[in-house]
Amino acid sequence: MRTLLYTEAIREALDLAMAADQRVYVMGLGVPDPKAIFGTTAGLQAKYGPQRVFDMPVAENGMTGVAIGSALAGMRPVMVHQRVDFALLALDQIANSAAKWSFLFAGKQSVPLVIRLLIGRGWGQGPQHSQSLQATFAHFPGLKVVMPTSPYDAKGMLLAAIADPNPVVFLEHRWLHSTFGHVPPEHYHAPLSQALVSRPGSDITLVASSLAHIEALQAANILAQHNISAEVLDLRSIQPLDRETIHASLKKTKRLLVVDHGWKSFGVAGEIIASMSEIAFTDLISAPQRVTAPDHYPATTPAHANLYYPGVAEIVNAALHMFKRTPMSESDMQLTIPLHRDVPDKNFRGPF
Amino acid sequence: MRTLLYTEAIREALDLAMAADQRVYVMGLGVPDPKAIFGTTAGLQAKYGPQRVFDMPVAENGMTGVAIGSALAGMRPVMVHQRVDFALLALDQIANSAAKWSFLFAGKQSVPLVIRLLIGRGWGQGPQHSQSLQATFAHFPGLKVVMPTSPYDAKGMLLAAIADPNPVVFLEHRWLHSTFGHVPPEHYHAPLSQALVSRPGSDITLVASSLAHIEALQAANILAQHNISAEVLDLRSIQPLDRETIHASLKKTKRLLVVDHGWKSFGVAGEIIASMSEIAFTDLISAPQRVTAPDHYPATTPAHANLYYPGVAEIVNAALHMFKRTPMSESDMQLTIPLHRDVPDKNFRGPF
Amino acid sequence: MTLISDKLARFTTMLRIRMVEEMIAARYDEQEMRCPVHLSIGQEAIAAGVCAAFTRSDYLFSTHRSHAHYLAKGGDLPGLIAEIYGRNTGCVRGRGGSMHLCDLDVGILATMPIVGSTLPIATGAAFGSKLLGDQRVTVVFFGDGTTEEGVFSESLNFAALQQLPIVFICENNLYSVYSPLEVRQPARDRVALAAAHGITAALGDGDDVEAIFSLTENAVARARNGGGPSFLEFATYRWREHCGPHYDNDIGYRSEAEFLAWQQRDPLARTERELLASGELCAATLSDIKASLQDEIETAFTAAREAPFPDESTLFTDLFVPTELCVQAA
Amino acid sequence: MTLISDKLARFTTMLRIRMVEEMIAARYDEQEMRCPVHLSIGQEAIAAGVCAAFTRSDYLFSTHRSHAHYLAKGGDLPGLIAEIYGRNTGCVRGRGGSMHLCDLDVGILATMPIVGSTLPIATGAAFGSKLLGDQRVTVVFFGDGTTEEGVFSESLNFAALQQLPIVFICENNLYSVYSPLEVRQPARDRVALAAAHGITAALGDGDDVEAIFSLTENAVARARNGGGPSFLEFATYRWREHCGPHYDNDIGYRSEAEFLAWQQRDPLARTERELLASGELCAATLSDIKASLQDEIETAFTAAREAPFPDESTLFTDLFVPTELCVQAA
Ligand SMILES: Cc1ncc(C[n+]2csc(CCOP(=O)(O)OP(=O)(O)O)c2C)c(N)n1
Ligand SMILES: Cc1ncc(C[n+]2csc(CCOP(=O)(O)OP(=O)(O)O)c2C)c(N)n1
Ligand SMILES: [Mg+2]
Ligand SMILES: [Mg+2]
Repeated sequence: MRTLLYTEAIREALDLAMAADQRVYVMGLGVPDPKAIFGTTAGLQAKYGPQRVFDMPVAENGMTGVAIGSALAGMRPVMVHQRVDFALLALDQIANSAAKWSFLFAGKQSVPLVIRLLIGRGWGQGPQHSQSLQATFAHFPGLKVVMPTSPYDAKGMLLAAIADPNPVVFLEHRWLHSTFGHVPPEHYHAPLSQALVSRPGSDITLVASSLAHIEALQAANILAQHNISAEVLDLRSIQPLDRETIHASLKKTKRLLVVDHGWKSFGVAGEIIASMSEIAFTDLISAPQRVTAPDHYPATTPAHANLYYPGVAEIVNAALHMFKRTPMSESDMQLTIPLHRDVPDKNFRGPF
Repeated sequence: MRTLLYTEAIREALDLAMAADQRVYVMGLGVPDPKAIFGTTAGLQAKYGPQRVFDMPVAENGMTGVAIGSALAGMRPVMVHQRVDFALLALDQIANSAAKWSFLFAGKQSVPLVIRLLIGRGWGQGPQHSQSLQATFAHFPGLKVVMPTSPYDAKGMLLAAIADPNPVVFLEHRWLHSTFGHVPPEHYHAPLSQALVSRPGSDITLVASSLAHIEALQAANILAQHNISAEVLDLRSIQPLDRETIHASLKKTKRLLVVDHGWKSFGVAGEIIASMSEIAFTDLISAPQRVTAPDHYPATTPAHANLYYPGVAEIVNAALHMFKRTPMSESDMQLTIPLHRDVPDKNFRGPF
Repeated sequence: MTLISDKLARFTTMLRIRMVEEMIAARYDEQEMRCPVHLSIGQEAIAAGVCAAFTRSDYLFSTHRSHAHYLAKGGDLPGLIAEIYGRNTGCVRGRGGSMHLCDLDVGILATMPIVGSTLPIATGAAFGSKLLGDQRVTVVFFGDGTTEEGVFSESLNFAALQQLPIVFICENNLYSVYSPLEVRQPARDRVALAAAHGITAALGDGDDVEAIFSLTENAVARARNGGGPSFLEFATYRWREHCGPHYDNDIGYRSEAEFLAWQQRDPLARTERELLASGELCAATLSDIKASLQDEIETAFTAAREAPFPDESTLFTDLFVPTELCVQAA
Repeated sequence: MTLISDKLARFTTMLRIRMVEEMIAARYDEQEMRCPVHLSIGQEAIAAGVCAAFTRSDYLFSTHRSHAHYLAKGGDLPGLIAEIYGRNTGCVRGRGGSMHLCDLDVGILATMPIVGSTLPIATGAAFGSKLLGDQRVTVVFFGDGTTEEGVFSESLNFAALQQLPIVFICENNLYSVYSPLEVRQPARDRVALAAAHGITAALGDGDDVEAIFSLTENAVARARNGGGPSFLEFATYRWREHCGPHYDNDIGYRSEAEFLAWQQRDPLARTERELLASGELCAATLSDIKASLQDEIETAFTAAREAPFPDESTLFTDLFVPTELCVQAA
């Protein structure tokens, strides 16, 4: 079984997309530089030339407009920002232009644009370099918003996003970049709209995406030791939200716990709980719960990382609480749960 | 009892705030022009001079930064945009700078800034001039987000917002501008953090804000004819969200229906349902529901207005459904419910 | 001979725009065109002169004030009027109204009311043309106020950096809504500003359709030959209110005297005088032209008013284009 | 006499910045400063020359690369080092790390890493000063890349429109991260760009601290006397990697030769040579200065390393300032 790093999977997707379709180009600050967006664009400029793989001015809103215009003219731009935070500068073009284009122009035109946005965390990233803004994008109709967890999905969903005629916001968590997993060499698509049951179970449904999904899987392992069988769903797509798959799981487990690294209020976890409360109220036998970042910002000091970010322990305890069990003791936690700090564990080579 | 139009209430608040505090200034496109932001800034430049009441370049992000900087230097800016949609251009300064300032600088500095944003609707406003973006702002920690419904609250909350040392996003629905109600002449504050029980009831709780709150009150009247006693909550503040008041109401009514004119998914209604499902699950006897704009855009054609916007009929029917009653017939609706079109009813002089 | 008829063609374009917009103004108070309209009456020479320098397949972008550009570039008249009436036969099926026009057959990709938003998009379309080598030149129209938005600079910078085939047309009508230039910009020269970005830039008389045409023709030729972008600013004046059909000199943001001075310079009357004086046009031909335009316009309005509104079932479509399908201009 | 000691003071400021940043570089790999650091080694003359022209109560804003500006304006050294170490004694109590500094006692309102974000905020602080008549002048530092952001133009436009007391300082170190100027901007002249906005603008040698000082002094005097804003660009070079403590000429985005040529022009060595040559400084005094700086710096590092981390209970505070309280600079 061929395994690749997450970054290599992204790179391979870009490479295959560019080879297959002349219209695809990749642009962003640092795209052709020696660091190559953490390796995800390495070698592409050498292979496809500076007309198709290039740097840009520091002008997020304008360059998003440029990408949109070039898409209208026949290109397939892939834009990348080293931090999702910078995309707030471009929200006018993303939300007022790209998201509304197809509807406004009656489907006569559309904007096939992929925007890769990297989520930062730890090592003093601070409030302006570590936001998880999936809910902000997902709220605007007309955008597809995806957050692949596995290298397999990263490649397949990026290829699907590039092939899609609509604007797709593609969120990559930096801490996933160093994880690895099975990635077939060929050109394939993973769906942009379907959650994945990544671990079947019968007692409680854990819904999560991206880095939080990996934590949910770890939590499921620990819950198993407590004789709780957790079904874990990898959301993969935030917008559209795969309410069917979540509902199907709840019919079996009757308990819902959502994990998301965005802020609690007005976030993704809330939407999932709301949807399920609306349509699956009678299936639920206890109050649905969420484990999220607090409605606050993380300081840069490493002293804050452990306190700010929710992690495996919080997921496990939230689940135990739903079963009216006592929370894990501090010492139990020390034994079973890798302490997440302000950088990913050095030994953590994921995905599990 | 002295009554004022909503616009007059806003104007009076600005006037009183400027008279009371030399640091307060008002800026925005059109602020001193003959239309005076629908009358809300009328006469202020003549009274306070062009140094304190002025127009600005068409540069939303930069001018928001200017407002922030002047606040740091000791001023109390009130900024206004004729449409909330334009504020997306300024989201970097609003969300990355203003919202994070106090936390980042350890409370040594804060940004006392009020941003008035007007929500448009109807008469061909279309997708780029009629967005209800309360959830977008409310998701960012560090912003207060309010949506007063009554002229009384419009005045009191605007005065409180100007006195507040933190950034406040103040959302005004254009259709409320022509409503009127009791407004005392003096300087008073209405709280920026509390929902109001605007109509007591015992069978179901309707939570809404701004224009949707007026529709909820109308719906409650009709529900009363069906022997359903609806308690109506005027949310007033979106962030902070007054979960206590909502929960207290649910303890009594055991049913929750939320009305919001924002898009359904990842919106305000979802957050309220999620919070209550978490903390009031055992109080609820039926699935909480929401009535919102669809996850779609309104076309400019008037043919779309009636179909796109949820209104009194949808609220009534959603409530009836929660009681397993049959929905109102088309003809019943014609009789009891003012057909909302793409402009507010000419006779509609509100607030009820 | 060609020259004569070209000049007449440009005059006719101006006249047609004027007559269409006057008809919109005349009927607007009937409240059947239920969307904001921003008229270009007084500014027609720029649309007519500029668009005459472009071909059908070149791209056009504009703003909230775009009927003139749409018509001058060859946009379908019935599609425009039906769109303003919110009908299913409108150029975007009632989705966009007056402020969101498109006619792909003649290269009109989009008009949009968020000030500045079409500047980088137009720049991107020109970038696409460069990458594709499709020989198209893009034109983007905008007002003086638009040059205050950050994306104006961002667009000029990228256009200059990439030497893109684009012509930026600034219609300086002295106001942004009711706000005069001097409360929004220092006494700066936007032409110098564009030039400082490394862009060929010039200022022109917005009432002289022939001068506008020849300045633009040069810019288009340069762009088409790989010579990069141009910025052209034209001095002009909007006769009617910012938004809506009426005159508004009485409300206090500008003086009747200022208005009258500009109205004296009426670009349409000026060209008509010149054509009549030179004999390129005679009174009889003129009235024939007017009659046939009147006919065309009335037909378009009648058709629009008789056309159906979009069906309920179509109004919640097109949020996404189906994944198999992707409509792109190229 | 005053002149001599001023020149020496500016030299000492440069030297102090260099020594502080070299200490940060030396200790960074210990992994106890757990936040990104952007060093100004090689660029010190600009911070020292510019800040010498301002008073303590004037306002300063900067970017991700701001240690030099913070120190030159008189910011508290122990507060800086403790902040980088994430300690409770840091200038913002560990909230911001290297990229979010402030020291209200000396007018340092904020440094922020979102490129361009402090430009309009600084413009706004100057606007506040104008409204309040507090006689302050604001300085804002930024890099060449920052001039590509739309808010750059928006800020210049408003500063010129309002004739604000602000000095814009552009440190052109030829790169934005690893991207050279020529892939981001046409061969345009940012000084002409600022001038086209109606702003007094000049280009200076970023290695000559005295020339920097006098250019800035003029700009500050003009601003203080109501003469409006200035834009000054200084040519300079960052010696170390964009972010982090190391040299990186080997990774391929710039050449060792380019680096060496700039290092030859070392602004610190140059001033040292001049001072020694003119006799304003002798070797003994120099080594005394170095020793006392070394002492001060070591003390700051030791204190930072011994200081406590912020207490859990304080880390979730300050999202809002209590309504009764509002801390404003004035
Ligand atoms: C981003 C944004 N800000 C503000 C507005 C409101 N607005 C609509 S048209 C207009 C005037 C723009 O002036 P100008 O560019 O000179 O065009 P003109 O109307 O004079 O043709 C403004 C400010 C808007 N539509 N978008
Ligand atoms: C809005 C935004 N875009 C991109 C970045 C990433 N970034 C951090 S520093 C930097 C370089 C800016 O270059 P310049 O202004 O020349 O400053 P220098 O680092 O050379 O001092 C960039 C692009 C950012 N922080 N913010
Ligand atoms: Mg104008
Ligand atoms: Mg630089």
